[in-house]
Amino acid sequence: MRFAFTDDQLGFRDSLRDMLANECPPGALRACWTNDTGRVPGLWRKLGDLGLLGISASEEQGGLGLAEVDMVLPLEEAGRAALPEPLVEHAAVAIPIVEAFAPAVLRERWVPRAVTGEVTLTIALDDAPFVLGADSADLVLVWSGGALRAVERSELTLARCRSVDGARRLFSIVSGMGGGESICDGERAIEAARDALDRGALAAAAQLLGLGAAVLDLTVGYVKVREQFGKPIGSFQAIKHHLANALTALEMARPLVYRAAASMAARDASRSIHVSIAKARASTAAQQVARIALQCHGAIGYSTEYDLHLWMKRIWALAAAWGDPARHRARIAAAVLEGEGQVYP
Amino acid sequence: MRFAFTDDQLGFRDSLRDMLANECPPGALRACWTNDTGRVPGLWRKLGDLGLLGISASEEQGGLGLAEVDMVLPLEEAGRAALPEPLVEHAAVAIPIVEAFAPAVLRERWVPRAVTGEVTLTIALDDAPFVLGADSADLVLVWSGGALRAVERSELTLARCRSVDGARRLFSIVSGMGGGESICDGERAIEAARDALDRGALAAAAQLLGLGAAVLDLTVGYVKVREQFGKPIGSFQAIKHHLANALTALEMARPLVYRAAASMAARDASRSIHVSIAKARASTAAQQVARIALQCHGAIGYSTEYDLHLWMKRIWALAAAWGDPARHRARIAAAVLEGEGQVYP
Amino acid sequence: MDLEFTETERAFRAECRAWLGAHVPKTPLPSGDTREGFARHLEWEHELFDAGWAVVSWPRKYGGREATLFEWLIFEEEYYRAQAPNRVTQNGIFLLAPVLFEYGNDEQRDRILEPMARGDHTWAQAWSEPNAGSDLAGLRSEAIRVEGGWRLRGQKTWCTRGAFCDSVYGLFRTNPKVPRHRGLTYFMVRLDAEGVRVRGVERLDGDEGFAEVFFDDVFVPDTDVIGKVDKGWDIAMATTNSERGLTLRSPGRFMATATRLIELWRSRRHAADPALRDAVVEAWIDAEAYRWYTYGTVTRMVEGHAMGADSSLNKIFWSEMDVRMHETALALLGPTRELEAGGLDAEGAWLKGFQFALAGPIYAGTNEIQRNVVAERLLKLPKG
Amino acid sequence: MDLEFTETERAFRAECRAWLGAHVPKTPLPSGDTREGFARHLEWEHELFDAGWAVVSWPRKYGGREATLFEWLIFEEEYYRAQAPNRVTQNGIFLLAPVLFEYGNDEQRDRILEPMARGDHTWAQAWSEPNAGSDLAGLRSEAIRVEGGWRLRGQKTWCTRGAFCDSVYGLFRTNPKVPRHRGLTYFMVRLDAEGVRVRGVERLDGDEGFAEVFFDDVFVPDTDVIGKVDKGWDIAMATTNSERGLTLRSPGRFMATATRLIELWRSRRHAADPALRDAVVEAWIDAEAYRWYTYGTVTRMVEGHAMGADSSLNKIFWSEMDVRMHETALALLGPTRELEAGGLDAEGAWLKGFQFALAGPIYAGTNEIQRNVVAERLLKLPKG
Repeated sequence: MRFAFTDDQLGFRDSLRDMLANECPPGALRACWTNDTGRVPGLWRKLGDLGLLGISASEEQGGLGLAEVDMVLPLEEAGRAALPEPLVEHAAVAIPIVEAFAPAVLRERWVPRAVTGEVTLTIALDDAPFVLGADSADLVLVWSGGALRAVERSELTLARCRSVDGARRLFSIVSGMGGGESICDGERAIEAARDALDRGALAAAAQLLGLGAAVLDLTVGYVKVREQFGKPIGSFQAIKHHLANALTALEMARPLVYRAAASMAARDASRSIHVSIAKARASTAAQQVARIALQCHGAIGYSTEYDLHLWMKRIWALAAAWGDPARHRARIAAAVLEGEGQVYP
Repeated sequence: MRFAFTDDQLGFRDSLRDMLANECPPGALRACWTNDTGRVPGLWRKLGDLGLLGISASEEQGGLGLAEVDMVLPLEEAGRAALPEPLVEHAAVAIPIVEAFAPAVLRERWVPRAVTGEVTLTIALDDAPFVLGADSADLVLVWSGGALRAVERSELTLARCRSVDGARRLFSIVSGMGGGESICDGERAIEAARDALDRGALAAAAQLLGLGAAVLDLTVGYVKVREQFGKPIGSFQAIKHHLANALTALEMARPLVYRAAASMAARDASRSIHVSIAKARASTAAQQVARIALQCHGAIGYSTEYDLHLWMKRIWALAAAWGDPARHRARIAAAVLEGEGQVYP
Repeated sequence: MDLEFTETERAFRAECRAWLGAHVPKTPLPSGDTREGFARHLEWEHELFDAGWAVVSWPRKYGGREATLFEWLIFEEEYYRAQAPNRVTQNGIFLLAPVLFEYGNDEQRDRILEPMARGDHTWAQAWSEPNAGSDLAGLRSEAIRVEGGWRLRGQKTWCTRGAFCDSVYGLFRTNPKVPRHRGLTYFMVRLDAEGVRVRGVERLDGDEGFAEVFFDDVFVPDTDVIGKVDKGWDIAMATTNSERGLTLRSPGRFMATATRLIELWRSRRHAADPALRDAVVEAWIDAEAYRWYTYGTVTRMVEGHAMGADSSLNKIFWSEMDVRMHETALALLGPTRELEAGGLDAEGAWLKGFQFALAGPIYAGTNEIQRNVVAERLLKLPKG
Repeated sequence: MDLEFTETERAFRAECRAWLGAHVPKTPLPSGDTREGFARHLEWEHELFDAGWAVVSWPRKYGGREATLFEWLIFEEEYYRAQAPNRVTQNGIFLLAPVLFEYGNDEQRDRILEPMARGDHTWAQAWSEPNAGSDLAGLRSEAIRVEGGWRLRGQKTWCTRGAFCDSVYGLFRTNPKVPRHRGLTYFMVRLDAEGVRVRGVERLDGDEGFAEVFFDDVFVPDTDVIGKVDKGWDIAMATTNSERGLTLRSPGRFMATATRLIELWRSRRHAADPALRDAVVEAWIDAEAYRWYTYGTVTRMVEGHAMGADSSLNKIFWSEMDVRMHETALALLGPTRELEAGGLDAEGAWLKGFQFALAGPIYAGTNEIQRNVVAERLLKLPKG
C-alpha cells in the first residue's frame, strides 16, 4: 500500500499547471465564451506537444501509454484552469475507447492524429447526451442501434444546446448517428459504454477537484484583502467556518478520486463503484465550495466582470455531466446496498 | 383571517406556565426518572383542577369544551416544563376519542372522572405502539381485531420498554388487548385511529415547540455567562450563528403547529395533512435546536448533572413518537405529491 | 384564530384571479433585467396600473385601491400563481415608497408616487459602495451643502436595473465629523442630471441587471432630500426592514415556486432519485411555513405591532428556502440542468431562477449579517 | 500508487482476523464506562496483551509487535469488524504513550508503558478545568515547587473513566508569571495519592463515564514530570493532534459502523423512507472518504511527513460523519429509536452509539475551535 503519487506524476502536474497558467489565463477563458468554437486558439496542438492528449494512448500509436492514475492530476490541473477544451471527451474517453474496442483500421486512422491534436474526438452517450465540442470535432463516437459507432462530424447534423457555462459548446445530434463505421456492438458495446461512463465520470471528478481548489483559492485571496468593519472579512468567524467547511469537503473528496483512478488503472472489479463514489462526492463537494465561494464574495462574485462565475458555472455543469450525483448514488446503491454481500471484503 | 391567539388563550398559557414553573421544576422532573410512576406526585389532580385535563372534554361531562386551538398553547407549556405526565394521551387523545366514538355508557363512566384527574386514560395505536403511562393508567384504549377497545389496565399484561427519556414510562401490551369493551369498529374505528393519530401528533408537535424554546432559552442563558478567551462565548460569531439558526428553525415551525390546531378545530378536510406538516417540521426543528444546544454547551451539556439532557431526550423521544418525520412526510407525499390535483386551491 | 378569509377578501381574490387570467401575457416576457425586457415590462406595468393593480395597498389618489395588508398578500399570491411578469418597478414601489409614506413630505409624495406606480418614472436603489457592502455604515460618497441643495460626489454599486432606470435613491455623507452611522442623509437623484455616469454591469445569469453609478458634483435640490438632514441611517434601517422582510418577498412567490416544483416532480417522479420526494415535501413545508409565518406577522401588523428584527429571521429563511427549492428542481432535471434551454420555457426558468435565488442570501444584507442581527437583537447575545 | 496491501500485510490481517474471531466475547461486555464493565473490559485487555495484540505498533520490549502504521490500521479495521470490546485503556495507550515515546525518559517508559499496555495500570486524561475548556490555555490548576517534586492544587473535570482509573495526566501551571500558553508543565498523578479526591459524573447515556478530580496539595515527584518544566503546552499540542487525528479514530471504526448501517438498511428497506437510501449511500461514501484520506495520511507519515493542522480537518470530518451515520440509523429504526432496548443488542446500540457520537464534535477541542484552526493554519486566514 502506497497511496501517493510519484515524483514524476507530481512533476508532470506542476509543468502542466505552469503551462496552463500561461496559455489559458482567465482572459483566454473569457474569450471562449464568445468566440466561434469555445476553444483557445492554438492550445490544442500545444497540449498534444506536451503529451497530454495522448497520455492514455498506447506508445505504438504515438501516445505516452500511461494509465488513469497518471492522468488524474493533469485533469485536475485542467479543472483548475477551467480549460475550455474537450479534453475529457477526447483524451480520457474517446481515445482509450477506440484503442480498446475499435477495429485496427479505425484505430490506426484516428489515434495517431488524435494524439498530436491534429484532430479532435468527442463522444455522445446516454450518460453524456450533450456532445461537448461536436462542432469543432472531427470524429464523434455515438451510440446508435445497439452499437457504438464512429461517425465523422461532417456526416452529422448538430443542434446547439446552450450551457450555463458559455465556454462549453454542447450539441445534440439531430441526425446522422447511424452513419460512419461500427466500433463494436452487442455485449462489447455495452461494455464499451460502461467503460466510457467510468472514464468520463472519473475525468470529470478530477476536473471538479481542480475547479473547487481554484475557487477556494480565489475566495481565500479575496477575503484576506476585502475589508469591512475595519478588518479583513477573512478574520470573521463566520467566513472562517464557511471556508474551513469548503476545504474539508474538498480534501475529503480528493482521495476518493485518486483511489478511483488507481482502481481504473488496475482494472479492479469494483472500479465502477469506485468511480461512482468519486464522481458523486466530487460533484457535491465542488458545488458546496462554489456556493460558499459566492457567499463569501458577496455581490462582486455575482458580477460576470469578476472571474468567479467562469469557474462556478463549470462546476455546475460538470457536477451534472457524466452522471449527476443521483445517477452515481443509484449505481452504488444497486451494487452495494441492494445485495446481500459483504460491504468490505 | 386572524392568525393569532385571543387574550384568553394567552392568559391561560401564562397561568399554566407559572403553575408548572412552581409545581414541576427541574428537580421534580429529575425525580421522575427514578420514582415508581414517572409522574409528579399530586400534580395530575392539580392539572385537573386547573381544567387542563378536561380542556377538550364537553361541558356536559365536566370539561371546558374547548378546541385544539385552545389546547395548543397549554401543550406547548407542558413541553416547556418537560411535564412528565401522559397529558397528550389522556387529555389530547383519549378523552376526545371516547367522547366522539364511544357508546354513551363508556363515555359517562370514564370522562367525568378523567376530567378531574381521578383516573388516567392512555392509548396504544400502530402509530403509538409504546404506551405511555400504562402502569399508572386506569383505562387503555387499544386497537385490537379491527376495533378500538377500552380495556381496564388491570386486564392487561404489560412489559416495560425503557425510553432514552427516563421520565417516559413506556409499555408494550403483552396480552389482554382483546378484553374490555368495544369503542367502535369497522370504518368508524379506522376513522377513530386516524383522528387519534392527528390529535396525538398535533399535541406532540406543540410540546416539541415548548421543549425547543426551553432548550434554546437555557442555552442562550448559558452562553451569556460562560466565558472563554476572556469573554462570553455568546459573543463569538460561531455561537451566534448556531443560535440564530436554532431560533429561525423554531419560529418557522411554530405557525405550522398553530395552523394545524386551528385546522383541527375547524374539522378542515385537509387537517391530517396540516398536522403532518406540523409534526414533521416541529420534530426536525426541535431536534436541530437540541443539537445546537448541546454543541453550544460543550461538555457540561453532556453531563446528566446539568438539566439540558432532561429536555433533549424528551425531544428525541417525541420527535419519534406519534409518527416520526418520515411517517408524516409519507402522508404528505401521498396526499399532495402523488395526486394530480392543485397544490393550492 | 380565524383561518378563513372574509367574504370581501375572497371576492378580492376572485377579482384578481379573473383579471390576471385574462391579461397576463401568454408567452413570458423577456427578462426585465435586460434593456429590451425592461421596456416590455414597463408596458405591462402600465396595463397593471390602468386596471388599478399596480399598487393595491396605496391610497386611491396615487393609483392604489386602499387594499388591506391581507388583500395585498392575496394579490401577491394570485400574481405569482398567474406567473405574471416580475415587477421591474419593485425597488420604487416596495422600497422607496414606504420611505416616502413615512418620512417624505406631501410635495414629494404628490410629485413622485403616481409616476412611480404607473411605471413612467423608474427607480433603482443606490445602496452599496465598493467599500461599503455588509458594512453599510462605512459608506463614503458625500454631499456638500450648496445654495438651494447639495453637490454629490462618489460612487454607488450593485444598483439593480440601474442601467435602465430614471432615478436612484440612497445615502450620502453630509456630515463627516460625526461617527459612522450618523451624518448620513437620504437623497433621490435623477440619473439624467449633469455629472452622473451610469455603467451597466452584467449579472451571473448574463443579464445587465446591475449598474455602477458615478457622481461627479451632481446637484440635487433640497426638495429631493427625504426626511431630516443627517438622519438618513434611521430612515434606511426602516427601508432595509422592508427589503428583508415582508414587502420584497411575499409568500405568494414561494407558494408558486413550490407548486411548480411539485408539478416538476410529478412529471419526473418515475426516474427521480428517491431522496428527491422528501426534498420536494420539505420544500412545500417550507413554503407553508413561510406563508403562515407571514400571516401571523401581518395579523400583528394589522393590530398595530411593528416588525423589528424579525425581518432578519424572515430574510434568512426565505432566501435559503429559495435556494433549496431551486437546487431540488435542478436535481430533478438531471443532466439537462446545465442547459439554458434557449429561453424562458419552464426548464430553463429553473436554471435562471436558481441563479437569481443565489443572490438572496447576499443582497439586502448578507445572511451572515442577518444572523448577527437575530442573535444580538432577538436573542440579546452580546456584541462580538 | 499501489492500492494493494503487501503479502506481509495480508498475512497480518489474516492472523488478526483468526485470533479475534476465536477470542472476541460472543456476548457484548457491559459498557466499559461503568465500574462493573470497566473491570470486565480489563480482563479482555489482559487477554489481548497476553496474545500480543494490545499495542501492536509498540516496541517488543513494552509488549508490542513493532507493527507498521499500515499494519496498525489493518489491526484496527479487523478489531472493529469483529465488534471487539471498546478499549478502556485507550487514553493511556493512544494519548499518553505517544507523549512518553517522544518526550518521556527511559525510566518513565520502562516503568509505565508495559503495565499500561497490560491494563494493570490505567490512565485518564485530566485536561479541562471548569473555566478552561475550549480555552485550554486558560487553565488555573497550579503546581508549587517543593523538595524533590511538586505540590498540585486545583481541579480538573470531564476526565473520561477517571472514576475507575489509577492515574491521570495533565497540565498544571508551574509559572504564573509568564503568558497563558507558557509556564505549564505536564504531570502524571496517581489517583491514590494523598490529597486527591475523585468524583464520578454521569454522562448523557447514563454511564458514570466522567470524573471530576480535585487536587489538594498533592505531592508529585519529579520523576512524574514529562519533558521540561514550563514546556507542557508544546507537549500537549502534540497530544491533542493525536487525539483529534489519526490515533483516536481509525477508519476501521467507521467502516464497521457503515457496514452495520447498510445491514440495518437491508433489514428495513421495504418500510424505510425513500430518502434514507441516499443517506445510507452517503454514509458509506463518508466512510470510504475517511478511509482513503487516512491511507494517504499514513503514506505521508511513513515517508516522514508530520500531520500538523490536518488533524483538525480530520476531526471535524469524522466527528460529524459519526453523528450523521447514527442519525440515519435512528431514522431507519422509526418509532423504536427512543428505546434503550434493555441492553446492548444491535438496536439499543444505535441509541447508545448516537449519544456517544454527539460527544465527538465537542471533545478534543470543539469543532468550532477546529474550524478556526483549519482556517488560520491551513488557509492562513487572519486571526479574528
